[in-house]
Amino acid sequence: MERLLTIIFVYILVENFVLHRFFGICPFLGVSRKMETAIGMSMAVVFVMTMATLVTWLLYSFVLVPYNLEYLQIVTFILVIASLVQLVETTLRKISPTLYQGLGIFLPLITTNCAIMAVALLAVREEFTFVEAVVFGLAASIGFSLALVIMAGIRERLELAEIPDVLQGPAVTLITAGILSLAFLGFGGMFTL
Amino acid sequence: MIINGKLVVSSSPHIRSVESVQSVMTDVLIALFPAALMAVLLFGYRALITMIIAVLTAMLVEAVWLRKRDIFNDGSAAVTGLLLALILPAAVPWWVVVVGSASAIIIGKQVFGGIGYNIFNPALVGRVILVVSWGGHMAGDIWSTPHPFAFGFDVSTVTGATVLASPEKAVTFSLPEMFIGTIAGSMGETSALALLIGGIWLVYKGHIDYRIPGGFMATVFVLGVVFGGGFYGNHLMTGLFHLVAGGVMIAAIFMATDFVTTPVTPGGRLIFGIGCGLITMLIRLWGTLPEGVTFAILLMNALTPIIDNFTIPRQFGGVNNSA
Amino acid sequence: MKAGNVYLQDLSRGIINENPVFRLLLGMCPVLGVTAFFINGLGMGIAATAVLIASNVVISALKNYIPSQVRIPCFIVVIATFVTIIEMVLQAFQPDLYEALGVFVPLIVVNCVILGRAEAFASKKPLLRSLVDGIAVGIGFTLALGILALVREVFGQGTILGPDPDSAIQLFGAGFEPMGLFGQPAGAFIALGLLLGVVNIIFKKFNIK
Amino acid sequence: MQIIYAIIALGLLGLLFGLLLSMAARIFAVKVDPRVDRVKELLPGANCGACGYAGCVNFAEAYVEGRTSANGCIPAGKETSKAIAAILGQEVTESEPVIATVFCIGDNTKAADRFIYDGIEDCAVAGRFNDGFKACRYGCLGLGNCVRACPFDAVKMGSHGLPVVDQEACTGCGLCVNACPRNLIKTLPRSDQGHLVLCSSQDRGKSVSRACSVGCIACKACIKACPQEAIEMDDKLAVIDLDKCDDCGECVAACPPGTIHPRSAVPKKLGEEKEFAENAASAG
Amino acid sequence: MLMAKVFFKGGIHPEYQKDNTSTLAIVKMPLPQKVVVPMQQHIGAPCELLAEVEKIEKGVEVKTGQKLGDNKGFVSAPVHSPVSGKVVDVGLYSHPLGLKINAVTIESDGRDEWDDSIKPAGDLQSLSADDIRKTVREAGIVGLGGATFPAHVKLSPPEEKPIDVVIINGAECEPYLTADHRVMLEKSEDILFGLKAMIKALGAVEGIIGVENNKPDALQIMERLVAEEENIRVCSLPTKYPQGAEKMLIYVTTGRTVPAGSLPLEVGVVNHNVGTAVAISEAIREGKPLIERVLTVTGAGVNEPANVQVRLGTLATDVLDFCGGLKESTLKLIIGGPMMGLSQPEPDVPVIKGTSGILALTDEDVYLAESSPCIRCAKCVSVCPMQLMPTSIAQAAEHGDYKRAEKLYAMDCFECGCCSYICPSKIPLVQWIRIGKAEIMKRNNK
Repeated sequence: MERLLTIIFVYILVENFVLHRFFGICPFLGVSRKMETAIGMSMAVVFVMTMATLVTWLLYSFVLVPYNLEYLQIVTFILVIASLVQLVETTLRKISPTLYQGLGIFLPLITTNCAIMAVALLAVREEFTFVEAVVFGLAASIGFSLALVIMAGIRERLELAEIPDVLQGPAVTLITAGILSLAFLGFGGMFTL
Repeated sequence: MIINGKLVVSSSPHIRSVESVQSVMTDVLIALFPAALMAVLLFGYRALITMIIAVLTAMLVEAVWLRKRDIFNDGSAAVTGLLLALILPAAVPWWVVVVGSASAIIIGKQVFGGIGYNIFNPALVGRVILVVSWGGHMAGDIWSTPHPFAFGFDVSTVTGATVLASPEKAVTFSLPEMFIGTIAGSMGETSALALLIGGIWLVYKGHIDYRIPGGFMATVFVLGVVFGGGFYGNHLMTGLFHLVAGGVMIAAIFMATDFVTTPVTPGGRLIFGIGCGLITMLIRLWGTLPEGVTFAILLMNALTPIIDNFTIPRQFGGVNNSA
Repeated sequence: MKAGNVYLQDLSRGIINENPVFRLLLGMCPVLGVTAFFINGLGMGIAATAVLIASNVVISALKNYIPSQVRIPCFIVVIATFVTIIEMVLQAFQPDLYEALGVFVPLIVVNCVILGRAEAFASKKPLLRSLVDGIAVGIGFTLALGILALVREVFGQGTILGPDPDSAIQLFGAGFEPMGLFGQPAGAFIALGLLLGVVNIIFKKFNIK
Repeated sequence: MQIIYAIIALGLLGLLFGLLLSMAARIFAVKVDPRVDRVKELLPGANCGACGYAGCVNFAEAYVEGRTSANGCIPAGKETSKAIAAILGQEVTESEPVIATVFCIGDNTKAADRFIYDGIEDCAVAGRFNDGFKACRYGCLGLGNCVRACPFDAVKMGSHGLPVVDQEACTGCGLCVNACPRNLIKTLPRSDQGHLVLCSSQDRGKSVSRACSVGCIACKACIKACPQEAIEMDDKLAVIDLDKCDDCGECVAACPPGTIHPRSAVPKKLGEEKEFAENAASAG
Repeated sequence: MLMAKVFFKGGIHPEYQKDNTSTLAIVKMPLPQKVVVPMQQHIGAPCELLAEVEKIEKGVEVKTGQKLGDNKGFVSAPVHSPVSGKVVDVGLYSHPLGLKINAVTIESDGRDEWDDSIKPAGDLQSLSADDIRKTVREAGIVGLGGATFPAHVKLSPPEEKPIDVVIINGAECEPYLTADHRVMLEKSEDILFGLKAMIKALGAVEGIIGVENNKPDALQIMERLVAEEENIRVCSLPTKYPQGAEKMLIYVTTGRTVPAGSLPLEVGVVNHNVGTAVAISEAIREGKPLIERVLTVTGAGVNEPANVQVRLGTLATDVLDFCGGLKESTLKLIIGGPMMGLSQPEPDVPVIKGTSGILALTDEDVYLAESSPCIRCAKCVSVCPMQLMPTSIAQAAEHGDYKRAEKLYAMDCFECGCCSYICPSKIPLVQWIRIGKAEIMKRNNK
């Protein structure tokens, strides 16, 4: 139990996927413009990421390892993730068209959101147990969402700012992320696996 | 009726208070004067030089960036520079001060469009950049040990650990000593007395809201009493210890109250103060770093837009049906 | 001559006008993740370029045989295959680099630059142009990684060609105290942000759109 | 064996996902008109709003649903309009390229102010204070609503307090026309042909000349001078019919305040307004 | 004497600048040669010219107190001729609101002959509530504090909303102005009579006269006067702007909070300005319609500041001439107080019912600096008496996000000006909020 809690805190605060590990930067830059879409994206990512870890872990442990097919890891993982994303996309389009519109092209981009691929790969590399892997997926996605939502709040305020021309958009967002990353350093060493 | 010039037409009100951004910043500088004075008295001429370098660098960098001749301008750069100097150890090399001050102004402020638009407290951005860049000059055993009232003493030869680094050692300092400031630490943070005087001035002038420093200090005190471990005589004293040791005072009075980077709603300010206190104590008690105020405030700065949005006050006579 | 023009255009577009990192802001994760040292950045760039060229060529060659409904999964399988190969090659011949790049090597598979080129270019254009496009975008990507990595290593470590002490060259004598910020994740963000600003200034100056 | 396992594993996976996805696609099917996407791809993507819709996507939807016509997107230009029209199989009604022109030359050297306005820099807001600070209640206030409205940076505030339209950058979208609270900007066919009465004042001649040295005083001298009979009075303002005008220049010589100018003389980009103002001053 | 039980949040302490005129007794200005009577001097439906006046147009003779215009609408008040003389023009004329409004220009014959219809309404005992309301309406009385809401409307609450308290507003919290102060000193009996008439018309239980404690002499006089009255009390208010704002005044004197978006009658309160009370008293006791008022002419730009009683319709030019004229350093001419008054491009505007002062500011008092970006000091938030977030509303309005402005309760702003006053960045917050309000109103009406 303590180890699970540690995993949660470590991957939300210390080893934050966006701010410390650089996974999922594209959607982080793309959909953090508005709070509403950031929250929508966050929910999609939390769902997809947890599911992805679950499925890929099972697949790896019960299919790839027994048959010595570890070298198929990348191919299978990406296929699982791509299908999952497609599933979420078709569902969302029907259930909430407004949310679908807001997320726009970024839903297909979840496929290429390396955070999701990374969480699947890392769960295997870190040799997590099944439960740990799922918790890890959840924590990592929450960490991603936290960074995304904070950034969305900040960017809504930056909309009103008179940012120098050449720094507008991604440049200032990256610098903000940098300072945010510095701020998160405060949690360094607070929890260790 | 003969009127030579034309009349001015504008929207009401037609009178304005004499207060301006410049006058507010000047007031903050005045409020920082006791702390700066104590820094010089305690840490000697190095403290003065560090402050001058930091302030000048900040003002010059901002003037160059804005292409303005008037280097004092609205005074905000000078405030940032002085604040940064006060949270540096007195023995820090001059070039560290220059880099820190320039980063504070550029990365902490001008990148976002200058005064009014920055998300993070510029002085703290400057400091945290220095901490990760040259940790050796900024932390651990480099905290300067003061030689009270020995102006001309070279502080760089004598350094000691901040009391927060080893609480066991801290017991050798009495609370009055900590209150006056004759302990190791950053040059402007050790004297709670001087900082409080500045704080009272700012409250008197109406520039800071008691909710932020109040919430901050109260949270630190309460958490210090409850979780501090009571190493400092008793639990109550431990709470007080956490208040006067390290950077809580300067952070609560001068850093967390920076207008631009903190919430504008009354409720939001209270939440902000409490949040700062919470994260500070989290880092102090369970983290690996000895001090957490810098990170605490930066994190709360990041949350400020969200806090602001969730704490919009009801209007006078407003009915309680949340819109 | 006309045909040559098209290739030249493809080349300059991939490297400059539509530089994947500086202009399109695609594939940012490895850009930030592996650029603490110049060698790593360069290695990552080359690995990605190799996958990009190979996948561009194969997809362009197969474009008429892939049904459009399942084209994305097919592209992904192609890319994933090449990434697996690259990973094995690196592991075998450049174990240090492989170690340094870590999980970012398999993550090439989800790099939006590669899938983006496959979808937007290779699946529509002839083989030769796809090859040129792959080379151009690859160079553009590697260039961006290299510049950022150079900046970060010079300021953050004071060396060039590190971290291996045999190859590392100390740039500024022993007295130099490197700015640790640039070695940190935060430094990567800030350095790239400022670099983007500089690139924007340059583009504005030369009126490149 | 290895290879067979690999093929079986991948094949099974593919089958499984294929089934899942096709099921989902059927359950959650949403009909999207593919033509919307095709229109969207053709549009310039500036989201300028000149078409009256929130953004390019919304225009595309509206167009496909038949609520607007193909040349509704002004920045797109003729080529694109044709391509868009082709999607629905429609012919484009040729729309002439137009350009924005400011019908006021009462800059701050020629038109008087009644009082000093102190407040928000916005023409509509300032205009509500006692009919605006300019002595002429039809004249340009120069606070730049048109400048802010232009998505193409084609309207800039000149050195004498009047906006200047950059003819190269102007797409004729007409956003500045709507932004001007005093209706001083009109779109005209792109050409240098013809003369214009560069004033919009409907005040009586006396009060016009008191307020502005270059305002139309409704003296009708130009009407008498025009050999083409191209000029008519619109209430208290002379208006030249561009179709009839043959650029003879008689009206320019006849106009006492110097309100009439050939279109070729109108400043074409920022910087040219100074020379124009000097010439206009010497003419008046 | 009652003391304020509670304090309202926010508010400011500007320099009051009242010493110049607070000790000067009201002087009656001689009849002007010309008056301009706009047909709209109140909130509500504008008056239409009466048939007989219109018929004669230019050249018709009118008597003092003769009705010139009226409107059948309930929320409206008639206007009367302030002098006797000849109508010389009927048409658009400059109005303090900054618009041109239909007005009757009358040349005074200097005889000041009163119309035959002017006669006392009778004593209070014999008058019914309806009689009082009718008298008040016919006299064209509106709120003289500046809001100019027709007084008879406030005296006619709907049946289901009984009124138990009438508050007389003697706060006069606007800096510079001292007219109400002088009225309280010199016409205190009229105020008391007017208050009694209002209590009777409303069937109220209690009357409260609220006066800011920077006017101790007025407090003393009023207190002495009501000593014998059982149901009328004087309340001493802390000196703070905007103490005289309706909702603040009610809160401080009675502790009742008027719900947002509602009128005071929602909590059983009606309040009137001291000047209104005097006008009601004069209408009942003498039958005199509202044709003159007391106003303060002051500011560094005025040569001889004074409290003057002038006929309505007198041009500000003439009033200023009477007060020694304007100094050349005058930069701003304001009708009303400095916080909520309207600045004028020229002094050629008539005094109307709501004109509580004419203020001439010189370059020393006029602040003409450009605004700088908001530094989020939140001083505007802490001074807003309505507890709004002015900076956020202004920002939303500036960026055209009127939905957000409405969510931030922009419509509850009554434009007291505290936020703009205090702002160190000198942002025209009130102006932005006003734009936001206008836009929200436009959208909601659609």
